[in-house]
Amino acid sequence: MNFQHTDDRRMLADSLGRFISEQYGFEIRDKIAKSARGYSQELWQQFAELGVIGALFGEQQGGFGGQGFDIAVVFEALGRGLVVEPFLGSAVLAGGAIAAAGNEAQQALLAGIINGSVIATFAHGEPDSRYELSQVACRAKRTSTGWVLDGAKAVVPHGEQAELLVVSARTSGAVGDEAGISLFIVPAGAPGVTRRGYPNIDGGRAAEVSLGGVAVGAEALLGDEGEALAVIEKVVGTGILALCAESLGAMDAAKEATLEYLRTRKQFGVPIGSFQALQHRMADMLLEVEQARSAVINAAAAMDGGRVVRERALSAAKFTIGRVGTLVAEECIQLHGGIGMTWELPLAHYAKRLVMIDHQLGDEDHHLERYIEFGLAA
Amino acid sequence: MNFQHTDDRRMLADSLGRFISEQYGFEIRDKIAKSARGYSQELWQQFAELGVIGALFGEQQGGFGGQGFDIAVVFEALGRGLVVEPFLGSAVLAGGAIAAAGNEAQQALLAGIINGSVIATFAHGEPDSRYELSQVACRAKRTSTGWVLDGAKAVVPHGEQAELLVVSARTSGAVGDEAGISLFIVPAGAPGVTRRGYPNIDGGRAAEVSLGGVAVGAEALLGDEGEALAVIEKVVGTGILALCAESLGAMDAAKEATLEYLRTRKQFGVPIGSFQALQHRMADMLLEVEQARSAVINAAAAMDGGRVVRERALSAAKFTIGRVGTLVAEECIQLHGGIGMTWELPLAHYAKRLVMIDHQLGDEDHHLERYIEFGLAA
Amino acid sequence: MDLNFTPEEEAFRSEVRAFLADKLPKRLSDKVRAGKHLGKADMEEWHAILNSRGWLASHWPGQWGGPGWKAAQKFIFDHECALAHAPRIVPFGVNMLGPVLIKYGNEAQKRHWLPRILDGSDWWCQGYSEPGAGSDLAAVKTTAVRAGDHYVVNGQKTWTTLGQHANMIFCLVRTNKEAKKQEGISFLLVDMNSPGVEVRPIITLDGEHEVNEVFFTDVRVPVENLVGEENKGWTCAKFLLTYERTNIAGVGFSIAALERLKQVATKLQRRGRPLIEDPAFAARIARVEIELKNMKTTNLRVIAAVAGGGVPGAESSMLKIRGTQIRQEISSLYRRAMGPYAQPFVAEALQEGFDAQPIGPADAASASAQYFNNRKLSIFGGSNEVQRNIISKMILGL
Amino acid sequence: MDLNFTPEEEAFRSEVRAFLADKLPKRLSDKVRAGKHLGKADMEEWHAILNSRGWLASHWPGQWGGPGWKAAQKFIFDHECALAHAPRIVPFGVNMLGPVLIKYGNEAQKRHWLPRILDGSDWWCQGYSEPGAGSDLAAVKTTAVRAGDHYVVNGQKTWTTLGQHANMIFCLVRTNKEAKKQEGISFLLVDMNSPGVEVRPIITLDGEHEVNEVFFTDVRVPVENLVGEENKGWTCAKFLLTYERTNIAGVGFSIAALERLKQVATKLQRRGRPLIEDPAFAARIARVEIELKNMKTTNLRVIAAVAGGGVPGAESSMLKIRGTQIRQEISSLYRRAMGPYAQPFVAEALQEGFDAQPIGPADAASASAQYFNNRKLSIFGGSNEVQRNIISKMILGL
Repeated sequence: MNFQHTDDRRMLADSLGRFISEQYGFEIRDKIAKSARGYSQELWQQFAELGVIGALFGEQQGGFGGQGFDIAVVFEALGRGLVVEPFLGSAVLAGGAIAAAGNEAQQALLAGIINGSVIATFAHGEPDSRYELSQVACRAKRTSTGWVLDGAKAVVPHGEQAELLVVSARTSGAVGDEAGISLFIVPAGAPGVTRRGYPNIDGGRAAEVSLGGVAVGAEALLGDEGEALAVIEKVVGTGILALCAESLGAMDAAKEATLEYLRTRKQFGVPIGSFQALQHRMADMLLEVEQARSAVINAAAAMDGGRVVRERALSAAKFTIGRVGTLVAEECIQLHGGIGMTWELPLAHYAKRLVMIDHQLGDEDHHLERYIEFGLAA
Repeated sequence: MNFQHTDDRRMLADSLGRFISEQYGFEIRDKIAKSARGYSQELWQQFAELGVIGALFGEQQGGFGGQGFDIAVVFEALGRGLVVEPFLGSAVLAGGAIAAAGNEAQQALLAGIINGSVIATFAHGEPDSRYELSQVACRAKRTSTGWVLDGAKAVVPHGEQAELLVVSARTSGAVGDEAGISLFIVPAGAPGVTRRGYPNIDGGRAAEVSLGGVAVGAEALLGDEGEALAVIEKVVGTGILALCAESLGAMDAAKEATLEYLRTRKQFGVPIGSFQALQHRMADMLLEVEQARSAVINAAAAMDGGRVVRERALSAAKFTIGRVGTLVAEECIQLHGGIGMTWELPLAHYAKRLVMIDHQLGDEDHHLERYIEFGLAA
Repeated sequence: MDLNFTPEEEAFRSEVRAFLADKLPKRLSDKVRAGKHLGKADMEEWHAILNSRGWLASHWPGQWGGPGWKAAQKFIFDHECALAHAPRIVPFGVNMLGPVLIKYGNEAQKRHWLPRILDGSDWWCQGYSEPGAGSDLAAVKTTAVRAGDHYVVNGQKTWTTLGQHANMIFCLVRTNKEAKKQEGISFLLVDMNSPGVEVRPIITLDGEHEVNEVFFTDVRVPVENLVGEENKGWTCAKFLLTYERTNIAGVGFSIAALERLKQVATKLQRRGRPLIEDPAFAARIARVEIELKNMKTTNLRVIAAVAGGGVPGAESSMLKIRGTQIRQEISSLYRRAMGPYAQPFVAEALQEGFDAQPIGPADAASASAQYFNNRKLSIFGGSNEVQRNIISKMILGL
Repeated sequence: MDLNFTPEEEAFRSEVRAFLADKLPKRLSDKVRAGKHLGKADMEEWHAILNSRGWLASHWPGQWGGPGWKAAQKFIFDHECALAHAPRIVPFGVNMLGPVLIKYGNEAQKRHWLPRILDGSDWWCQGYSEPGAGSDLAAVKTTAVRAGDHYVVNGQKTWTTLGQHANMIFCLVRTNKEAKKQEGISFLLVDMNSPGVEVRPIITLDGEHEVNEVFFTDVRVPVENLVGEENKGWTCAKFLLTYERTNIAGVGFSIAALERLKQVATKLQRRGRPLIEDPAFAARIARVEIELKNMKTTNLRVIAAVAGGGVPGAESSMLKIRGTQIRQEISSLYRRAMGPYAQPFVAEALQEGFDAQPIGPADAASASAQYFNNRKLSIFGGSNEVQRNIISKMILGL
């Protein structure tokens, strides 16, 4: 039993943390987050050079990490810095899918993703799918030369900027069936792909992607035809872990900012942190954050386990993070009072990110139900 | 719009409150509550003479009340005094069923119930029915001279002491069917009736009643054959209102005792009520109790409405009372500290009663679901 | 005990409904319903409509142009307006300054300012909060020094809602630095076009410009703009803070918002069936609906107590706390209902005239922004923590 | 980062399991599992079994008869005992007084008292709390006045758990009334058979006799029964209160209780299907199960920090708060699961030898009584409010 990270991971976390605090201060972040592009290509390159993207992939893929705790360490630091660059969409989800299911030619795409020169994204969610992985209505029909894709994909992270789309489409069966879903690698410039980008409320951008008779070659199929759900579940699972860790980093930052505020802000002549009612709420918040930290550790540790163990730990973590993240966001704003509502205070942006994480890859209710479906077990 | 009770009801409430505070002090209550009989026949007679039982019945039945707010006023006072006498089982449930469905001969039984000389009870719940009104497995078979009843009835209030049982039994259909349930008036001494009494954790007694080939005459049928569910729902609805009002009275008493304790009990040299964290918890509790009071008013006012309006208001109230009653019980004990855990303090008995009310006629979860089944509506 | 309104009150309700059906422009109610932003002209338009009916200043006595309504009528009016998605009345002139002037103003002030509030000549904003004071309103640092027939005002106010539209501001200012905290404060009316007044926007976390900072540098204010006595301004301030809080629970807003939530949850799907039929989501809606029904009765009980000669006092703190919790919970569920579409935020979609295809469901555009914006409900107007202190002191005696 | 125990620790776990399978009498584990009451003889029997294996005093160094376990081993031992439904170790002698004597006692005291704790010659109880002191333990009013080679003790202690079985009590007494609160307190060992000691039962709300009041009237205590220095008893007291709280979360108890809850919810029916398949009830179970899994890891993190040289300190306050909340929630769900059968309470059904047909489900007999009894978890041992104060001060620095 050992709750220390390995030296390599600690060094990575330290250098990433240092880079963020030096190069990714709030004003820079704010500018990037609301920019037309939604991320900084320059900083993205620097993150790549630091090895941060590589840490999300295994050695086989040309990375030097890729395990649960690598994901956790990186995303916790990204959460602390409110980083909006496309780590989740390009590296964890799209890159993860290619790494998990790609043939040799497809795996070759990872080099560009890892060195930051290529932005990919994962176009899986659809306007009516909510958080259900098997609610795929987008269709791919086989043609003599390959496939033709038709359908709509929703809230695709950095979908406007990505050059490569990993798209899920149904090659057989009906919406909601577990079988019959396939993945395709689609160049963003392919005829019939239209993208409508927009800002997210918590910074960065996403896009609605529409596929109208998009013809791709036979080599676009990623993994086995009709068998993609297992890959999607695995990749989304890694994404869930990443979001949980990111949330934890953001919670820590929000909590510390609030503590500092309680210590220094005076009202009625005394620091407001001397009011017992607020003290007890902070104590409860601390406790919740520590429980959330444990949930992230449990999930990271379960990534190598069997499906049921892994998915149950992931749903437990995402449920916990969803609940606690929203609580921390709301309490930190409330404890700050009016100033906590203002754009100029970093806290407000932490709060927005914390709440929005509950809307990515499944919210509290979704994951509580999923946890139960995988079977209650002490 | 008027939130004052009528003068008659206020006078009744005042005299009942005075009687309880003078004649039903904690030591007397404690003795009665744990006595072998589970209630005091003497005090029951006095309650009857005060008109408290009569207030639960309409003029047609020989009473002088029977409306929603009559029930509420009486039970709120009973809750304040933690009264264990058989108001619910004998008057509201059994008496209510006879009043609602009885023919002339059967209505004549009400005189004894109202004047306190006869104890009746309502034997409806069964070992596996939980809170579902239609889960009746007990059977009644028609014979040449009447009916034969077989089955088991669970947690029948004062079931051991009652002389008359109003028993639900299935005359057709399967367990869970809405149709096919009938009511019968069964003398407790009828051959085949066996009763096993026991104390309740919150004072008073109940019994398991078993019916083994109990033969009754044709005149025992109460209301129309197979059509009893509507009567049961109506009567149980009145019981729910009674329990909600009782809980409200008990909450008020528990809250006041806790406030008094916070004002007088010193720790670290100051009254513990000066600690802000406790103040804020008391403020929240007060707010919850006032919301519960409104829920009871809403339910009492809806008793004369249509079925959906009435049942929805009743489920809303029972849900609220279940949630808030448990909260008040737990918070009041916690704010008292160790002393709140002791038998000698009345508060502990209020807490037990408050929690146990959630186990009578449907708990929080049951009524939230029932509320939804009757249709969400603002 | 009778929860029904009287026949007279029900007749009044019908009158209000008829008025709203007739006079509330659909353009405005559509914007309110969809959570779009109202411009200055929108608000002025609605004020003018109400004023032409004599219903703008519902808290004022008839002599000054109020309709002379009782508490129950005010409740019904506010309620029906909310259900009809009418714009809110901008409260600073009508509901705040007006009553203060009527109670503490001199005859000249009443004659001059009150009609101008009604006819929209002046747009008032509130100069109470200061940076660093927060809930401690009496910690006023802005000074007003008497110089001949003027005061010279220096200092800063903050959280000034809609101050960007205002031409007048009522302020708490310190006129005696020697006096104890709450003494030495005066209540002063300041023309925002005076030299030395500067308004700077505060952008809130949802990107909105709703509140402002107002800076005063040697601003000269005629002494006739002092309301009440010098150094007795705290009396006006307290009166304003406790005046007419019977609508503080916002029950009507919550009912309208809950209706909108249920409509959306009926349209949106989860696992192939309407979200409203999902047990977990239905339970969340049912919980807040029950709480709201209880709140409505709690609110009416307070109104009835006021009508019966009681004083709302600390009870309004209960209404404030639970009322804002309910409103926040409904907007939280609304955001939750949107699923992944809670994240996109196209600010222009909340402006009038936006006619591009919405991102996701049409109702998603304002969901998260409103949720975040509504965090203010438990902070402004006396934070819920301050309200708990009040309850503890006033009702519980702790 | 590795959440697995080492192979050595896993081997130790196997050893503990084998021991429990072999030596824990089924009669005892059946009683514990069913929530029945344990008598004095039951507890003594289990102590003797553990002692014969050298595992009774897991916190003591080897020199005094402890097994010399590390924190992880203690956790594993406590955990496995809970899962096996072993009786709890009565903590007053073994876990509380023992370590104090080892640290602050003189040689003679250690040689005399420690072996008697292990072999059961003495049954100790705790004389800390006093009426009117509550969480303010330093408000000691019981006095000990030196008279020759004795102290004369007068005063009263309360909440003395299992004091009815005890022959010895360790007490905080005031030996200097002039000194400030925490100075002037001494730590004294008192023979309960001395003249002037009287034990009166306190009956708790579940009808149980578990705690007592202890009265001292001119009780003569030999001076050699003073532990540590006169007037320095607060040092011992603090040590005792913070010592070894790594099991304070009671994760093992919660896991065992949750298992029992799930078994019952599988057997009981709602609307014709197992209660555990009811969405609302399943969600309640899932919530507490997830919280418990998180808690287990939080607990292990604290243990690992201690093993790495860290100090648990205020972290144990977090374990206490959330650990007791989880235990209370599980017993609340257990009560809830019983439906109408939560109300009947046949006290005799919790006694050994009761063989009448149970009322309702066999598992219902103790449900409500345990729920009410467990309210104590958040009160005794430093209330959860006091723990929040500690967190606020020690960890948050507020």
